[in-house]
Amino acid sequence: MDSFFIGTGVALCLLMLLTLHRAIHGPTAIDRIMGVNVIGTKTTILLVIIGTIYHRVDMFIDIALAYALLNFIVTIAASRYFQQHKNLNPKGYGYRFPAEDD
Amino acid sequence: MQSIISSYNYWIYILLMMIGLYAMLAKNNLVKKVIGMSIFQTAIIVFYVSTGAKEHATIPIIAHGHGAVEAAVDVAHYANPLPHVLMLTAIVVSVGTLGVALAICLGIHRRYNSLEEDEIQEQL
Amino acid sequence: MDIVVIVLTVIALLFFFATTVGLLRFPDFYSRMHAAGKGDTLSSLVILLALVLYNFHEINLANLLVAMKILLIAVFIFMASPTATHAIIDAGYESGIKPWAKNPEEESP
Amino acid sequence: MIWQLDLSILTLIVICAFATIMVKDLLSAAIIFGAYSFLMCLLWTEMGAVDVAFTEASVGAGVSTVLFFAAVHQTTRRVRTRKSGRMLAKVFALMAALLTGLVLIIAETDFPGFASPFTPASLHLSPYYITQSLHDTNVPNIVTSVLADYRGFDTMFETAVIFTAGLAVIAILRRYKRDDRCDLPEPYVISEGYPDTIIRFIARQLAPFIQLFALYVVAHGHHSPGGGFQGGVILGASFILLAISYDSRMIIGIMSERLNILLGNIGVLIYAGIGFLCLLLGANFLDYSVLSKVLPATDKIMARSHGMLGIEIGVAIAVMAIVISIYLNIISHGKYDKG
Amino acid sequence: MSFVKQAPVLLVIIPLLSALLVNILGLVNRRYCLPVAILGILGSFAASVVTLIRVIENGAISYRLGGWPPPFGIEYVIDHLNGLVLVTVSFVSLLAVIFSKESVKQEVPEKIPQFYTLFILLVTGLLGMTVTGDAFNLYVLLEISALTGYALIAMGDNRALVASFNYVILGTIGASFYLLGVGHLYIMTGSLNMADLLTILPGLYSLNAVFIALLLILVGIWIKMAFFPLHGWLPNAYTYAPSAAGCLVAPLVTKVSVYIMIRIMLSVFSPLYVYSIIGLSETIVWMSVIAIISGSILALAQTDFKKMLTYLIVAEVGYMVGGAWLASAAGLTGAILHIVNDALMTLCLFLFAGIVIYKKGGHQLQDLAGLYKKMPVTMAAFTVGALSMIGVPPTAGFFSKWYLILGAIDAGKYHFMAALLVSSLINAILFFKVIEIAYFEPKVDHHGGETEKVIIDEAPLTMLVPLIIVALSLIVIGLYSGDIITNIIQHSVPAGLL
Repeated sequence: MDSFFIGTGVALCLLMLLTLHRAIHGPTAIDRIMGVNVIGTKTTILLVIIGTIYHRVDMFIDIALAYALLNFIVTIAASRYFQQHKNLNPKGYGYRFPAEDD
Repeated sequence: MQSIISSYNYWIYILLMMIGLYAMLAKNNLVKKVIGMSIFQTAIIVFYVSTGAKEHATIPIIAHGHGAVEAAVDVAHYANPLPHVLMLTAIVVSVGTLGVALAICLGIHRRYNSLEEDEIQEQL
Repeated sequence: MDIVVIVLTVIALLFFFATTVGLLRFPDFYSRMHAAGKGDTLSSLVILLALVLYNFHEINLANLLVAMKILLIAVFIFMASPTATHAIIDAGYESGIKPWAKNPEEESP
Repeated sequence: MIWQLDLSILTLIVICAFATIMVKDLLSAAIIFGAYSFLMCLLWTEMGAVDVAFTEASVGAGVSTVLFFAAVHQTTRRVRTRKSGRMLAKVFALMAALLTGLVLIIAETDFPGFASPFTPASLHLSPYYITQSLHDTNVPNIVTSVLADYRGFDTMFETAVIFTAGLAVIAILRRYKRDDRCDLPEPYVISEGYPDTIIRFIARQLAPFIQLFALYVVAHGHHSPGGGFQGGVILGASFILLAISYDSRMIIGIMSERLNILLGNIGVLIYAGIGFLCLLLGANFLDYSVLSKVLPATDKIMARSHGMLGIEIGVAIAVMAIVISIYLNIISHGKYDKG
Repeated sequence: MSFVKQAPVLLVIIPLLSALLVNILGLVNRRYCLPVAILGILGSFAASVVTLIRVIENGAISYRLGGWPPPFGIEYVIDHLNGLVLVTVSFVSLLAVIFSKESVKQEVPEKIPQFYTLFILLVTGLLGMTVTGDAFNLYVLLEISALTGYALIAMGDNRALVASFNYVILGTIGASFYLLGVGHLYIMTGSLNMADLLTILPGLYSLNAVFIALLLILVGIWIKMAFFPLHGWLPNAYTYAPSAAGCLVAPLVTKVSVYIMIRIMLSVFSPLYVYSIIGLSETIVWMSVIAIISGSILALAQTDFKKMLTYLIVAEVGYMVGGAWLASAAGLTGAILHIVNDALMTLCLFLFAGIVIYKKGGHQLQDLAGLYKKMPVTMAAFTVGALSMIGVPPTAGFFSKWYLILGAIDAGKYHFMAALLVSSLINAILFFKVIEIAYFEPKVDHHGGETEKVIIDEAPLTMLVPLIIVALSLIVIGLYSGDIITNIIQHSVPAGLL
């Protein structure tokens, strides 16, 4: 059963790698926030899975709980930035595009 | 294969350290430098925590420790707690440094209206 | 019991995979967010349920506590994840991302 | 440690680090840095360093990423790209980085095997801590007992570092009313759809839970991962959540600047005071066992446990106040009003 | 609780508590800040003097924090070497805090409580670094002194922020290298206690990792002490800092770093390892020769008085590093004595610069013109400091240079001796230029005709008294340097050296 959970963990890591593509390549910063939010949820799950592998879930659960709560703060903070600034410029700030002058 | 896996952590910490050092020295943007600084510091934390890892060992919290004192605790069964303690301190220090560095960035931006090092140098 | 756990985990992984594919392949921000918000919440709940079942193999107080805490995580994810999705969508809308349309002139990157 | 997960997480971390440095937009860099810190937390959990992971979880998600957002919010996202220029600096930096890497790789060849239970690091000091900690202090979490007791003096200065950082941010950024030199015009218009009921409602509902959880983390640090620092950061983060979803003014209404500074002081003072109390009772500094003279119905071992709880509370108070103070200073650009 | 027995920890705890008290009282009324700060540092000065006397009488003291035995808990070790440094640090900071009264009111009027809290925390950090016997505890205190240093420097004028940012980046690299070096020692030995490391390490001297650990620690500390190729952060940071902060940071931070280097060389690695086995001695002495010469030449090129002083600090660091690596007893003696002397000399010159800034508002060389007539006492004290910097016999600076030169001859490193002499010569040119401007050059007055009436316009007493005390102590230490060497420094030089 342990090896099954290790497999699950590795599978989640692979999915995180794919999600990371979205988080890194954007194209807009909001897509990146979305990607990081998804990674955060997967992190919470992985924490519980690692706890299960160690057979000490009671010790890992607090961290996962803290994550579930704090991941929310990061997302809210990031999205708040756009609500106040509204200067999202998808073409100018992408990873693959040269930055334009303001 | 075994040797690659066994040194993997150390290689990665060296790589992270190089990335951080490069960013701190080469980047023109001050906030980028601060990010490089954070990566640099986490690299050291990776190194320390790797020294504390132990095969087939569980987390350094003694199981069923409520109440009665266990007679014997198997040393090989628990990971080395000392690096964890040291790194707790190091994380706190790095947060403190991060806050101060960002505050200085804000102060600089307030005075010079720029975060680019060469633009600031021109204004000096 | 193990079989139930395995089945639930596999289902959750499938959902996660679907989420990721949606995240990568959908053409615009809103549809990607749709995939991420829905799929992620659901698959998290399923996999947490699997973990609750796995950890609840024998009934005693400690296990009950663990199970309760995992369910608490589920509750928090259920509260926080849609709100976060809403916040991101709202931020995107506010900052003027145009929804994708088949008309190529309006296509967002 | 689980090597399969170790490999995959480390790979992800390196990708994240590269991306953070390469991406040409500060906000995106901050976001990816958030993902980087998530992955760091996972890495440490997987290596069995739960307390470190908890700290990273609370710091990475609750403080440092938010601070980056706040700083970028107050300055600019722009990273100017120029093809020419700084070649010298880049070559120099590359050389320095490669040299450091080379030197460290040479050192690495001498290291004892990774994750082996027979390294000097695992054989010299740690067996004592592992076997004696429960016996000496009655605290099952070895990390807590080493942190707060065996090496409690480090931790006192760790709290002092955070306190220093908070004061430093105030000293650098804080602007009092008449010192408004070269105030920049507000470049951004605050959106009309700003008060968002859904986010506010959820934030209001979640904040008490977060605070309750933080108190649990502080109090339960002896038996599970967690402790004063993590609890303090989470407490601070709950206030930051309210400040983000409402307005900083609301938080300043609850936690005024003076109260913040006072709480930060009191937190460190509790720690140093407990140490000093030990001194007054005739033992060495921070030797909690002597507290059994003043605490009712405790022997020396339980006195150590209670002493640790006392200092954890001090740490939590100080850290909470300082985290809020740093955030408010950065988000309001030192004016301490809006944001 | 007996004060004498607990003095080793009290000398760190009293400033820490008084820093908190200053901050709390600062919320009530700013006038309470300074007296509490002075009291705190005075208490710590008393504790360090008591400790030094106890060390001289009974030998090294070990203090167990938390009551745990050394390799498991943190230990404070005070021997002759750090006893001397402790007294110097607390003495210098006592004078600097008294000096700060007027200058803080002028330069950072709104942030007096924060300034004093950070000021005392910096003193705490420096004292803690000096007194500790644990390699990781040293890192934590290094960071405290670094963070307070960043903030104090950033409180200066406009350019201070940029200088401070560079300091943050380089300082963090330095501290992190130190931490990494300690990590290498930890992975090889499993211990963090310095005395414990000293006993374990000899079996591992042949390994590369140990050598690289030493190298990392040295590079880290060199960045912190601004050893020549790594000095980039120092001149701007110290020039643009508020003068009260400069008076504390400039004399102490680099000197304490030099002390740490000597401590690591002698008490973690053995003299046998650092001087014979690794064979770095020659290289580092050459590096310090370059540091001395280039520091002096760069100082010669400055038109800004304070910046000139900062480059002199870079040159002086070269003296001490070179002296410590000469591998001779006289050289090490000279380096240790120079820690004390240089702290006092730098304090003297920076106090003078602070007074000039207070009175004239600038720190260009031109601002000094005509000062001899206006401030005779100040200039007399400055002259003593300058003479000591040059190395004229009755002052303290002569004796440490004398020992450094003796050490260079003992070790056969004549290039180091030549560098010392050239640097003294350049110092002489430099300071006579300054004295010439201040004494002979008539004050150019655009209104004309009013230059004859010179009114004596001394600085306020709180600024003048510390300056006079430093100048006197430079002479006193010069006269008694033989006693200091036989009673204190002799015991800290390992016996095996020439």
